Amino acid sequence: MATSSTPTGQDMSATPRPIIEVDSVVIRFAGDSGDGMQLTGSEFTKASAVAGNDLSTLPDYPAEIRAPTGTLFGVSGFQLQFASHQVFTPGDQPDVLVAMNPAALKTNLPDLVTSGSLIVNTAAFTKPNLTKAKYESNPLEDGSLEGYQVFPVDVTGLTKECLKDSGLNAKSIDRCKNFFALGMTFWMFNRPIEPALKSINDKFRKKKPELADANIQVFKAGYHYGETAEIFTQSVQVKRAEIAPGKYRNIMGNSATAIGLVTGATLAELPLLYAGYPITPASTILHELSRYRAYGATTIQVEDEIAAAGAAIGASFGGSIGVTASSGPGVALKAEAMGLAVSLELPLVVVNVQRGGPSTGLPTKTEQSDLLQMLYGRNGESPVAVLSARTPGDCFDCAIEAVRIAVKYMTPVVLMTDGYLANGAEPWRIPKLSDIAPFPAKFRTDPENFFPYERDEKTLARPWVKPGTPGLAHRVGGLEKDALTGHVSYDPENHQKMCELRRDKILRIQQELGPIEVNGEHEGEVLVIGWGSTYGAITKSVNELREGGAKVSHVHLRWLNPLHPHPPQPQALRPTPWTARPARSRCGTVARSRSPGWDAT
Amino acid sequence: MATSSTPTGQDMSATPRPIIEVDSVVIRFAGDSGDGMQLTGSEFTKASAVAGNDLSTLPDYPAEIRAPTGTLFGVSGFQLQFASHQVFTPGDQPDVLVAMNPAALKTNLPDLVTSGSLIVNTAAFTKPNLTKAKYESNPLEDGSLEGYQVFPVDVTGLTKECLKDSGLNAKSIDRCKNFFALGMTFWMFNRPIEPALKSINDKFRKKKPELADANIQVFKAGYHYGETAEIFTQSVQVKRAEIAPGKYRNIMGNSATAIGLVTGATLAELPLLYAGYPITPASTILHELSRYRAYGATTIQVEDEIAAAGAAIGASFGGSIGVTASSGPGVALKAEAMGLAVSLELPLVVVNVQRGGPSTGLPTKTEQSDLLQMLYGRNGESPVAVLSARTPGDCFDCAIEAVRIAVKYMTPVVLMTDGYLANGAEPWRIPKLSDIAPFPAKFRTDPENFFPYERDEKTLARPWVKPGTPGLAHRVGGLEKDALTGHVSYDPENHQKMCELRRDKILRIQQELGPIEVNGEHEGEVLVIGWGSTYGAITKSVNELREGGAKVSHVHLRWLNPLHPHPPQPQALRPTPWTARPARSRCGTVARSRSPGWDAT
Amino acid sequence: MGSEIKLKKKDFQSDQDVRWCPGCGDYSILAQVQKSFAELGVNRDETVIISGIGCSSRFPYYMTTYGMHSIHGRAPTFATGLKVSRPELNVWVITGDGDSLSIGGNHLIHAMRRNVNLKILLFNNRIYGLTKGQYSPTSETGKRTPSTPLGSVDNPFDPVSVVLGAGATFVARSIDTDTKHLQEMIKRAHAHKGTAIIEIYQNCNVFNDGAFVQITNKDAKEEQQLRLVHGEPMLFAGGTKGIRFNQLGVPEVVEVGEGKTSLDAICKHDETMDTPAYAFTLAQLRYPDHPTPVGVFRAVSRPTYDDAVNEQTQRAVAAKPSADLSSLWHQGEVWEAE
Amino acid sequence: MGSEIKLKKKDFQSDQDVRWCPGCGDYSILAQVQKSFAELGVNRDETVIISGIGCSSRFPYYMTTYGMHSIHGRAPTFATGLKVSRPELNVWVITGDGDSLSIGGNHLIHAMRRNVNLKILLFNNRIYGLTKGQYSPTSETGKRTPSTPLGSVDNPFDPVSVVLGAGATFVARSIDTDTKHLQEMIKRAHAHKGTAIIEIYQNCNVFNDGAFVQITNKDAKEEQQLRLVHGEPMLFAGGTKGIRFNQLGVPEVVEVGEGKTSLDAICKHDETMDTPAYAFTLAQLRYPDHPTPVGVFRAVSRPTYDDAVNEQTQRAVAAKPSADLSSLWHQGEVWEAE
Ligand SMILES: Cc1ncc(C[n+]2csc(CCOP(=O)(O)OP(=O)(O)O)c2C)c(N)n1
Ligand SMILES: Cc1ncc(C[n+]2csc(CCOP(=O)(O)OP(=O)(O)O)c2C)c(N)n1
Ligand code: SF4
Ligand code: SF4
Ligand SMILES: [Mg+2]
Ligand SMILES: [Mg+2]
Repeated sequence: MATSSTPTGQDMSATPRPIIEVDSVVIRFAGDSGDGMQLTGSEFTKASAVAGNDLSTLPDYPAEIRAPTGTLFGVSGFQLQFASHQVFTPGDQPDVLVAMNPAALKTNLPDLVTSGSLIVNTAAFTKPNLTKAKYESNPLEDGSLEGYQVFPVDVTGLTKECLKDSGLNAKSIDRCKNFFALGMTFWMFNRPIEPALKSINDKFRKKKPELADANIQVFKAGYHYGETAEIFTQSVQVKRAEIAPGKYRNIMGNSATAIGLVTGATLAELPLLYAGYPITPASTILHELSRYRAYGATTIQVEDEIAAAGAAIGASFGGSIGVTASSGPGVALKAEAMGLAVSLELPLVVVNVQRGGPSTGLPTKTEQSDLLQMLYGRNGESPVAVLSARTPGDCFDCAIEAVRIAVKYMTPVVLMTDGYLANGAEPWRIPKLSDIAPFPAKFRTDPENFFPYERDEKTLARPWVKPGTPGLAHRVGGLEKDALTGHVSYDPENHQKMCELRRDKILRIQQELGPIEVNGEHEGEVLVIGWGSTYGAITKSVNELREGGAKVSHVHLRWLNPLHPHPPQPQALRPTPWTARPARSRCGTVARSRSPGWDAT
Repeated sequence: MATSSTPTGQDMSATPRPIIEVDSVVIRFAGDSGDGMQLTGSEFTKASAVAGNDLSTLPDYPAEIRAPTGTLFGVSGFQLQFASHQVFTPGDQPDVLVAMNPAALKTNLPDLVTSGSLIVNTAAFTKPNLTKAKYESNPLEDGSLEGYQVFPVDVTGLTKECLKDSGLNAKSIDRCKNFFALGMTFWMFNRPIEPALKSINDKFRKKKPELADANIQVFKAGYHYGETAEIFTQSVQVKRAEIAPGKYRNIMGNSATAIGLVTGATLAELPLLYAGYPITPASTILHELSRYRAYGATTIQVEDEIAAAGAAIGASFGGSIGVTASSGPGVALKAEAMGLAVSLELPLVVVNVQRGGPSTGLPTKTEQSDLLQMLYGRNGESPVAVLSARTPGDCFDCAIEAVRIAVKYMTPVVLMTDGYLANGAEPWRIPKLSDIAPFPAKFRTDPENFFPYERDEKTLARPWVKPGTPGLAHRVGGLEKDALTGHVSYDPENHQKMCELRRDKILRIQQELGPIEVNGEHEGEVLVIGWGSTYGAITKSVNELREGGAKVSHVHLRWLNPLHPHPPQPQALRPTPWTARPARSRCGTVARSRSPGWDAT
Repeated sequence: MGSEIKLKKKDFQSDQDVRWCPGCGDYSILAQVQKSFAELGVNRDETVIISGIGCSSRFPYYMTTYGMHSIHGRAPTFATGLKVSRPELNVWVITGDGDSLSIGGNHLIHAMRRNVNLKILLFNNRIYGLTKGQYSPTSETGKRTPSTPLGSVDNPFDPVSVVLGAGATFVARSIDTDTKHLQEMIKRAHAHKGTAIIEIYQNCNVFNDGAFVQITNKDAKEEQQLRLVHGEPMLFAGGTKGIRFNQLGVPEVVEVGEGKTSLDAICKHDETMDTPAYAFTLAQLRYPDHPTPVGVFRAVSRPTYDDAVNEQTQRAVAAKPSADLSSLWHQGEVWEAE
Repeated sequence: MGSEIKLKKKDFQSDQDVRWCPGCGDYSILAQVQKSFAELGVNRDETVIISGIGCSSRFPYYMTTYGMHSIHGRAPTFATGLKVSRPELNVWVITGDGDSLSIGGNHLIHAMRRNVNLKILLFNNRIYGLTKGQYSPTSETGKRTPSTPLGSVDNPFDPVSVVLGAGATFVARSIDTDTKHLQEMIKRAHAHKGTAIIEIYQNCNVFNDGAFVQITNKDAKEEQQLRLVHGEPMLFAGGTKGIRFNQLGVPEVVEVGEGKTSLDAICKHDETMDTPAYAFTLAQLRYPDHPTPVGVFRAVSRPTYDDAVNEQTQRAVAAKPSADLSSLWHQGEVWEAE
């Protein structure tokens, strides 16, 4: 547990027990892919959220769909930090590890804090499982776990015992054991059990009522086991975090992106066409959006990423907001079509849910190494707007912003997220309708003096015309075009002008950005500039350093093209003798954008 | 004519005539697409080269295959600068313009130098042609050509007259008229006629002997017309340039690339597989290479650019040197496959013959705006080596270098050229076999202690194994792999290591580069850093400025990734108070590479 | 938009100079489209023409409809996105043999499979025109071009077979210079609900002159063209020859008339046959062994992709009349913090 | 490399853990390939297996041959470059229904057209396995998956029809669990000179369990599978039913036996038919209306792309024995400067 604890004697349940109060806890559930660890983790998350903690989560799936049971590469994990204060990351090292089998113990133990708590399912420590996990002797017996607080529990056996009259077959019974573990942890951390009961019920009642009953029974058994078996000598309490009042739900990054896109389209009064091709970790945006037909979102799954980009652009030409998402290798395929969208000057939103590269790379691991690809990965001078989300919930705001800017400036906008945001979750304060101003898209309908590439003075956007509008039929294409009429033009002066216009249009987006936010002093010794999902880690480190008295400040970029305009107080950036630019990429990829004022960074 | 001229009274032909001697001349042939201006220009080029001038050429095709006759957008031009000194560009403004019709006059006259010479084919100045060229009155008559030295010649009529007994039909006769114009210019500039006669003969004799005769007859008629008609009051003489002794031929950039690739493969003792998909201005590399089967080059035209990159990589896996070329939009499609080649660590050469962008852009116009695409346009950290050619002939050297580095470092290498280099020509000194050292590729054959990702200490290259080698069967792929065994690895430390290795391998190429060449002082007031085909223009300007006393120096980058290692005399780059970075792109795209030591540029 | 009435051919001609080579077959195709659109009373403002890249793909610039000159091979993707989101528009795709069958082959077959309500005109000149004459996927084996000086070694695609293999619901073939027939095919495609494709034999007089001369020239025409007319016997050569299926289902050329095969034995063309195998069989009839079929190979009805998507949407909307932002946001477990 | 003799199945098993879901159909296919290769005496060091991306595309890692796990949909392109440059190698492609028919459709049809001497095993599980269960281009219409909660609206491809439309020279179909038959098909493909493709019905027990159960399960098998055997009458249901072509060339199911259709009227399978229309017609036989054909649909001989390219090279080399760098450089007008 991250902060000092003070024992109190509160009476929380039927049985009186000593309760330790702590500020934050990091817990990790680990087991076989088939052990239901993701479900266990998310139930615990919900309960913690409802209990009023701030929290942050990180699932860690194996790359295989269903790896053979018991293997090291088949271990699935779910980590969660919950706290009575603001939480920025899922935590570095777990305080508590739940290990459902030897492989889970083997791969996860190195991360556990010294003298951390370890709940192990003893029944799984059989000879064959130990061999698969490449243990030479049983770690539960050979003393190698000394130094940890070990809670050995026969989770499998107790679950069997509990369900022996359920009428379920052995396999089904075995699959309930994660709820036993969940119940134990609920007791251990004083989580309210009602939301979990409701949630299990909701999940199973319809399809498999017998499983709903069994899981609830096992969950309660686990909870009571914690209470009665006295293996946990104390219960731990993490108080409510002080968070802004309002309604909350848990949200994963890709869900936030999906509902943000729909929200953006609704605020723009536009139908949304999402065209996608599955790829990890972007696919769940497609999955989630495909459930929102009634909300104005149409999704189509097409033959490849090129077709997805093409269909999205075709829809934008037709007056919808065209959206497509993918991850690195898939986004690479969209480059040519994105260049066309730049030339056509049509709105388009492209989400890149980054993963480890290069090439197929590490599909299930996160990385922030596609920024330069998005800024520069097209032929010719082909500027697009690029912004990045910093937390799972922030994906919602960024998706709205992406739609708004795409439509207002008639430009492709790239939204950068990553696998960490996509699958991570945090409590998200549900906005009120009144919080968000609509930004209805304007379509040109007046045939008088119509020029397809005439520009709005403020935004430099060209007019958007819906095919079907009488008298405005016009042709656009990827060849260079006259700066007013849009007719094909090979004139070098006109080309120069168009290149500058396309650049300037993106720069104009700077007028949308408020003053730059600095965490810390505007003058100091070290300025940390970050972007994307490193937000949590940087904020945590900077706050810790600042608490220790260091003069460290932090600027986290949302917009990567254009960069923020000249910061109002130039000393905020310029005179810092040392500038760190962390990013979740291996060799320190850094934004190198062409916005003026940032050359010195 | 660019430099001061001194009249002399030399006797060069049968008829004595005043001869003006000048240092350099820029001449442009302009006419309808069907008028054969490219052929005319290249015949003049050959003759000038044989006469010992240094020269540089620039063709300018319309985007249309065969635009309707007489239209402004159907004008085709060919410009040539020839000189008695070293020539760096085809010249800015022509001294002499040959205009075969009103449209050619209209579009080209603005470029002609004040009081330049203008040869016009009067027969083409008909009412319909004037209308098509959007002339309201006949410029030959309305005084608008005052200030130029106008030579009105009824080229069409004289050609007809000359061929009236040839038995050719009217259409064929009309198509000979460019040779009349060519003949006139030969007389005007004292070009030796024998090479042209031979060349016309070679071109036409086999397929259409009657045309060979007719063209030769017309060509001579034009030459004699210049001599006898006394409309040119003088003949102009450009002396031989002082050039290094040796054998020379004219070479266009794409030809130089093609034969450079074959040369590289031969020196590496490797078969070459070129897989291509046509695109302007890269297609002629495919065309030229497809004639070199006997030289060890196999070409295949495949279904798209992705397939081309894939086939080239497949061939490299098999132990050939795989090569592919395209232009911006096509190269964009190769990004994903190039990323795979980075991950597989196989040799590969990708040529990007740049053209105007973004999107389809200006397919027939040149631009240098794809550099950042090549450096960064792939997902993940995916470094490739990038080098650039500076003149048409330099494409030869760069192509060899690309093959050499690709094989030595087991890496994709990108060679950047552009439309200007691709179609431009210059006299090229043919190397001697003894000039160039072979660099035979080494294949691993020893099965003892074989690890597919073990590295050469000096180059960090992994071993290259030809499938078919006994005992060395192994599997490679795009997933991250163990730094030694090559087996799939999701381990974060290993990934970090691999990312660094891939980066460092490219940086190691710095050891191949000699000291940086500086045109001018190592310390000065202004340092111009350029790359690619701006070489000629920068050299010319810098030389002119230096002659005027300015302290300007010039560094021209061949390698763009890695950049040149820390220049041996850091003052060469660092203390220059002002650094200009010209590039043939509209908004000043500049290399932003990650090599250390160049951060300050 | 019923206000625009009685448009003429010239109402479909834009103010842009047509930039094809003089003599190019594309001119006639353009003219027939303009003429047919006028006769069909097509509304210019509700029509969108989307092309890829190639000589033929310049087409949209020359029309007064909405248009997009997109990127090489991808026109069906833009058209699909547009049509799904705006099913009321009249969407046409213009493509070349390289555009649709080389780089764009995948999008073409997927458009067929989906049966999006698009009309596709495939200008087949058996050559890459715009890039100056390289062989294309429909070029005959052995073709010598700048990229194949030794002759190409790959077998050509037959576009009709490719799209039938992919599930096309409407497939026709016509000829650039056969103005009446081409107009008829354009009108038939327009009338079809679903993806309709017409392969148009097009001459490229610059890089592949006489591409189809053996089939289209005046003298050969009668012998070499098999005019497919629904319900009519498959006759050619002035009715003196016909097509009959043998017992293995293989079509044969037979002489028709007294003392020869009787007219009854000649197969009557049925473009509505459920199995694509029938049209596929006809597509194997080729020069020089057989007369080349021209006309509608297949015209069957299947739900269109755009309709199906939009019906789903309507059902979804009807099922959730309360869908609004607030309900979108409040999914799952919601709790209140004070 | 004739030195390696009498390899066993296990000699083709690499030391890497096989990472498919327990119960996946891929295991059996891997085993049949290993077994067949052993029986064929395939030389491991002269064999290269190239895959795209998908569950199935993990295949090369599990073999002791050379291998490449490439990128999604592009395996045929790598294989083509390799085979053209190294025609003596034995090159196999492993691909899934998404890999080959969604993103990779174009490369697949071009491989067919070219007839490169590659062997392609298409693992058809009618689902995207690796990305967790979205529908694929072979999924049945109406399929509900995470990306199509309302049911998919597009028509599936029939892989056999697609490749026949593209000009395939060898096309077969087999079943993951039918070990003997699958081995036979693998051996037939190996023996074919040219592109050989086998569509393998593969079960994905996690995301599409029972993908082909109506055709493959024990009880249905006899009624639902039509075993194609060259030269044999097309009989099924224990010989009680058969396929006959009617006068329009349309195949029909008939009862065979006394008082019913006589055996002579049943079509004898001919995989060598010149026209692809025959195999295409068979490919239209589908569940539930017809028994599904399993076996070799088509096996015809046509020059291979790799052979043709290399013959051209040999001719070119023979015609220019003097080709060397110096002659390469000294083309065109050459002059001397002193
Ligand atoms: C990505 C990309 N690759 C290649 C090209 C070059 N290109 C333009 S058109 C074309 C082929 C044209 O052939 P076809 O489709 O038959 O049209 P045609 O010109 O014959 O009408 C090619 C290869 C391009 N513009 N973009
Ligand atoms: C360019 C690219 N797009 C998307 C993906 C994600 N992806 C990997 S495999 C796959 C589909 C797999 O389906 P299939 O080919 O049927 O193989 P299976 O897993 O069913 O064996 C997809 C969409 C990718 N890896 N690369
Ligand atoms: S090149 Fe051929 S297809 Fe292109 S415009 Fe000219 S004639 Fe037509
Ligand atoms: S997801 Fe399906 S196809 Fe993939 S390994 Fe598992 S069972 Fe096999
Ligand atoms: Mg064509
Ligand atoms: Mg599949």
